[in-house]
Amino acid sequence: MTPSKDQILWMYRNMVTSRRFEEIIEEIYMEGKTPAFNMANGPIPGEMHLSNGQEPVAVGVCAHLNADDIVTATHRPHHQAIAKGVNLNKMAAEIFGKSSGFSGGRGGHMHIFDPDVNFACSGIVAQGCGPACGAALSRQMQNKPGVAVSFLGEGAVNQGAFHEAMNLAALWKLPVIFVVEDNAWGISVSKEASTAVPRNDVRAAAYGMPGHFIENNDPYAIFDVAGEAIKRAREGGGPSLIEIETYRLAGHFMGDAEGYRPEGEKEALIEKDPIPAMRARILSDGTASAAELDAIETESQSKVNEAIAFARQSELAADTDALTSVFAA
Amino acid sequence: MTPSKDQILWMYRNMVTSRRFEEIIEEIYMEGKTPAFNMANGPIPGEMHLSNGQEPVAVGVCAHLNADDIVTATHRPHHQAIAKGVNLNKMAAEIFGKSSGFSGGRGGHMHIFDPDVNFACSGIVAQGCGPACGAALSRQMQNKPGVAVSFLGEGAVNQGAFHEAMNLAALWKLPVIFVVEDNAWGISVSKEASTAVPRNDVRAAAYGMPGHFIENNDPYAIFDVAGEAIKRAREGGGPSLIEIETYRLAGHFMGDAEGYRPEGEKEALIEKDPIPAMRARILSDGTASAAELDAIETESQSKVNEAIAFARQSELAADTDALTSVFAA
Amino acid sequence: MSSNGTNERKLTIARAMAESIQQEMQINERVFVMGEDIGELGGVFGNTRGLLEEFGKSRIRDTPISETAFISAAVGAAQDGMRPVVELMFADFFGVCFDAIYNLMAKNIYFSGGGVSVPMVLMTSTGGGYSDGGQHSQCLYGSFAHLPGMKVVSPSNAFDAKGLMTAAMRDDSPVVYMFHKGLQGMGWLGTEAGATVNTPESDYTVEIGKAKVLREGTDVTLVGLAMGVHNALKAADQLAKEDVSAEVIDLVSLVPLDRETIINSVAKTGRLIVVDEDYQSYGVSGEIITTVCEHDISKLKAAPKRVAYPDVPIPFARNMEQFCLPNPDKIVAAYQAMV
Amino acid sequence: MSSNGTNERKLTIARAMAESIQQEMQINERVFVMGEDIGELGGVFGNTRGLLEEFGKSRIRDTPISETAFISAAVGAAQDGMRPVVELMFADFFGVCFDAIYNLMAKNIYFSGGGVSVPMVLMTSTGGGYSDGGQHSQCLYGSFAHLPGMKVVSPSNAFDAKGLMTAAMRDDSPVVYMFHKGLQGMGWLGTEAGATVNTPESDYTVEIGKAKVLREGTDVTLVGLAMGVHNALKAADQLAKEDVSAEVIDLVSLVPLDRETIINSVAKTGRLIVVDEDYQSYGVSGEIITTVCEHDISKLKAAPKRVAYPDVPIPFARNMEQFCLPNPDKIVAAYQAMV
Ligand SMILES: Cc1ncc(C[n+]2csc(CCOP(=O)(O)OP(=O)(O)O)c2C)c(N)n1
Ligand SMILES: Cc1ncc(C[n+]2csc(CCOP(=O)(O)OP(=O)(O)O)c2C)c(N)n1
Ligand SMILES: [Mg+2]
Ligand SMILES: [Mg+2]
Repeated sequence: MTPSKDQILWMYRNMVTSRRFEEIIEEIYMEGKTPAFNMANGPIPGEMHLSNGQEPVAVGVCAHLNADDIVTATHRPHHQAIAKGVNLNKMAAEIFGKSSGFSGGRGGHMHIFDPDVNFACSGIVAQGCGPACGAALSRQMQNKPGVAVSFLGEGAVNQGAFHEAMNLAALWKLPVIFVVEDNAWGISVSKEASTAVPRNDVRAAAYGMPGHFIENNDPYAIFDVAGEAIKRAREGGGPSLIEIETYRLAGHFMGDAEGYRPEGEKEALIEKDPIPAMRARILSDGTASAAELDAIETESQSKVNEAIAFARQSELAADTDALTSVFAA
Repeated sequence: MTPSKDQILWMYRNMVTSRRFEEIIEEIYMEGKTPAFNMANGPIPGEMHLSNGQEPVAVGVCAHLNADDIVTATHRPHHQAIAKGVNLNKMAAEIFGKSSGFSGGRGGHMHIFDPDVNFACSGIVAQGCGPACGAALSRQMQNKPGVAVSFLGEGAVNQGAFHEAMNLAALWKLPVIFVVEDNAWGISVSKEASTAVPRNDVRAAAYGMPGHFIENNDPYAIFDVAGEAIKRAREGGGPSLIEIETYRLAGHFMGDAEGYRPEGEKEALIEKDPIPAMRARILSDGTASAAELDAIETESQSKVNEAIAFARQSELAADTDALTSVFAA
Repeated sequence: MSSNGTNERKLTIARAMAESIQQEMQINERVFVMGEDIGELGGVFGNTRGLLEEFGKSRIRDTPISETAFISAAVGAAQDGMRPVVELMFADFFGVCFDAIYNLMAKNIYFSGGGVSVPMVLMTSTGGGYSDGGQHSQCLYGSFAHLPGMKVVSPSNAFDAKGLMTAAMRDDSPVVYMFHKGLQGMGWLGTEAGATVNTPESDYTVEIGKAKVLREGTDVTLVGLAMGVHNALKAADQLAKEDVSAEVIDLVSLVPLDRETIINSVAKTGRLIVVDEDYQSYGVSGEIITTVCEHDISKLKAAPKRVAYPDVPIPFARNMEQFCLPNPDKIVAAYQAMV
Repeated sequence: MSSNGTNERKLTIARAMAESIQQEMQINERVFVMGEDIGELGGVFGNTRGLLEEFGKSRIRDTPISETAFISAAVGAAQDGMRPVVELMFADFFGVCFDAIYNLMAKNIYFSGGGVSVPMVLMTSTGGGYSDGGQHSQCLYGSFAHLPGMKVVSPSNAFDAKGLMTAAMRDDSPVVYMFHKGLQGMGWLGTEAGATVNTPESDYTVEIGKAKVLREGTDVTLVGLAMGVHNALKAADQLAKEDVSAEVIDLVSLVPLDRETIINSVAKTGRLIVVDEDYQSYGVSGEIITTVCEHDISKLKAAPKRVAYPDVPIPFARNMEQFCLPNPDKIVAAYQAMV
């Protein structure tokens, strides 16, 4: 599938929004954490997994989804959340642990839930595979439209939960797509050191499911392949597995010294940063003008600024709110 | 690989021993359980999973193993145990829950451990996959000979533990063989209703591992394929996956009414009972005479009788032994 | 599936569970069932018998042996508006799928601040006594009840079994429904006759979080759940012959725990014995005793006691297993050692 | 890896653990380490730092994110004569691999009647306080201690950390070694200074199953482990200012549990407060209180109390999490409510 101009600009916009969002989160995260880096401190405590470099995966896939569709995301969820259209203000507030966040600060950055757009994520690798199947099953049983996308990392593919869900999805022909973000690392362990095969698309055959591998972190190629797979799923053709080569431009989490990365690797990836690359492509093939792109970037920045301001200004939840929402109201 | 006459007769002998053993266990199991079938009663209480019909798998594989090699077996372990050469007297005693059993009756039929021949089993499906990898790793690290075989059922292949172990074994090139006994059923659920692919050998490719499928429950073919795989593993060539079509001639466990089996299925399988088939083949191709086979059968029967007598005559453990052996002495 | 009488109809727990699910499925098309061997076989322990015939394969789904997949799928379906009932065949198998249970099912309501609800029932069998060995005989009540976010119930009789199942299916939070194999009324597992009781034909609920005083007494409070209740009732009969008046409490629910009923009873009797088939340490028995002691020790006439499963894996051999299991004699002896 | 002094050398728990493993690997070639990020990275929590450089990739093995596979592989290797040390990065992840832990590692000695031994150490991080959210902050002490067949220890300081690790590696039974992130001495997790203490350079063992009286007192017994010990010690300091003399017990080991030391202390003080960062119900706090109460209630001058984590998932927001965590003030308040 080839993206229309609107779709291309939609993808670009969401990549930029995600990047701008994370840039500012990165900055604020360090508040209160210098000179001594202590995760517990600052306006955004806890772990922080940035997704910069991985935006093409999120936008290439989510370009084909609407609010009714389901996404289960990972511990590195911002780009996926933004591309799925979650409420950015509430997400920012959640990351700050404020009462105006999705869960009022109970969840935090690894537990973003926006029921309005059927978005969820979690901190256990591969934990989203099963719920994606279940949501897809719900639609299948009710004869309601909707495709579920389970994002996971290439490291997570070696978790038993992935295997079980793949089999279940294929067996029941569920409308679910497993999207593997291959950023080459699971924390400090390389794909080579963790996975017996160089590419996980070959694992699709173990379930009689189509498998795809996309090189070079290319949003157009991702759009194409994901589009076909999602269309197929919508038409009752069942699940697919898509592995996408992408780039982790930062550490596993903030504070990661990354001593395990081969020299020069990161610099080389930064050279291939997908956002400037996409901008260049859009300009060079004439899809849009620099002015159009500048406008998008400005809009993204102000949307992000607004979200951050919203989060900053929001109140903390009451301490005692910790004790509520354990069970459904 | 083609079995020698000795190997053929070894296989036949062990198939017969396993069958005779289970025939008598079956009989004794029903003692105290009629007219009302209550698992808790009789000299052999608890669940009883018989393996009759599945003997070719055990002998075809274990013909290539010696006492140093490792087997992790399933909840249906008798044929595997016998082919691995466990002490039959102690196994019988264990099944009777007697003090002279391997664990003094703490384990029972699903937990047969014979450390002398490196045999273990367990009641959780696919639980043996990881320990087989670990034992193989132990040998690899110590540069000691030894191959580990993990038996599992075709139903167990859909358990996450299988996937994780397959990847680990392939990644670390461990001398381990995964042998899937495909008896077409996981309790009442057919392979078709549980598995997205008709044959699990295709799943080997997901780990870059050789995969084999053997039809017709044929001990010669199993001997051949398993022999090659085990040889390869011994030579440092890494793991293999072998799925074997075999026949469950009885219920999942004793007491199973088997209402879920299609009419005639079981009768057709009994027609293909591998023991008379092997006998006929041995005779027809002139490998051995009827007298030789009769002698083997007689020997097997008396070995079994002896084991059962040993078990019957043994004492129960003291009640208070329940409280010991929780930790290593 | 049901006979004609209304209040004079005895059902086994297995049939009571199946009837509850059947009736709820008839009135709520969002309810469906997943698990191993719950279709054609009707559940290894009989509690889904007849459902496949009535509701078909889409709503009564046999699954692969993939507990993590189908339990976490149930969570996803529940969040999407369905009301799944899933079966973990034996509680003993929780180790292969506990992440899906305690980290996902139990926490998504909290993580979403109530933004999603997780209306699902996880039913699972517990208990030993029939020599099924150490991976098929555990109760593990404490393992489930210790972790926040899931309600945990366990019926001792068919009346409660039906009402609790209906309540669980109507609850918007996840409910773990633990049924003891020895109470199911399946002959092949042995049967505790006291579990098969009159069970109304029409649907009704039994409140989750409310204990029941099954027998009133003045000298000692016996607290248990599931099989423990029957042991306690039998012990109470024995004690009565010695003119000791025992009050018997059926906890019914571990989460929420009805601490008040326990405290009130012990305030009256002054003595407490907890009967628990789960492992003794760090579990149910300690929690019940602590509930009473942290409230008010002045009411206690003697140190409280527990008759629980010792801290050892469950042995296969009948004599060893029976030696470890709670029974009425041990309860009576515990009482005698108190006075 | 080690400095020169012998008894005046302060180590963090992270370094003490690494040193213990290093020394044991030097003298026992059967010892090896497996886990996620334990090689090049030296463990997310620093406790395997330096080992890869000294021992190489065969004995210091980074694994795939396959906890079931590598933990059950450790069991297989242990049964085959090796002595693996495996890391489950966060205790919170136990749900994906608990079968391998509680049903396999913990039971094979029993199932084999002692025919095999399972000499392995499962080390895992616990605890919150730094806003890591509800799937990365749990203690789960009770979840491990409740199930038979595994020893369970948790050090509160580097001296014990080293000695317990050495003892664990020399034990022929499986030992679960739970280390609290807030005590590791990793600055990025915050650091409890009291955990970084003098640690002998040469190897030694600390007995598994023996509690330690860290501070003697006469008015109240404060019982805790890991971070709880530090909260108790601080509370004892505060209480001392009010002329209250608190005895502080560091459990060190949950299985075996040194019930005698607790009972003896409470017999002296007459008052008991248990400090526990694990969920309150059905866990450690109940077991400790019950241990005392079932022994002899006549020694108690007041109802025992617990300062434990409430029965809710762990919230991310700092204020909510801190509200839930045990702290010295809560302990002092508990004491004041007792007298
Ligand atoms: C079951 C489980 N094991 C381990 C972890 C710890 N952990 C968090 S992220 C991570 C690496 C994941 O790698 P990958 O799946 O490739 O995702 P990425 O971080 O590269 O996006 C690990 C090991 C976890 N969260 N869950
Ligand atoms: C993790 C787990 N889930 C479920 C079970 C219950 N169970 C025991 S045997 C069995 C069927 C196994 O089928 P298969 O692997 O094909 O082996 P077979 O019984 O046919 O030999 C099931 C579901 C179990 N023991 N462990
Ligand atoms: Mg990755
Ligand atoms: Mg089978």
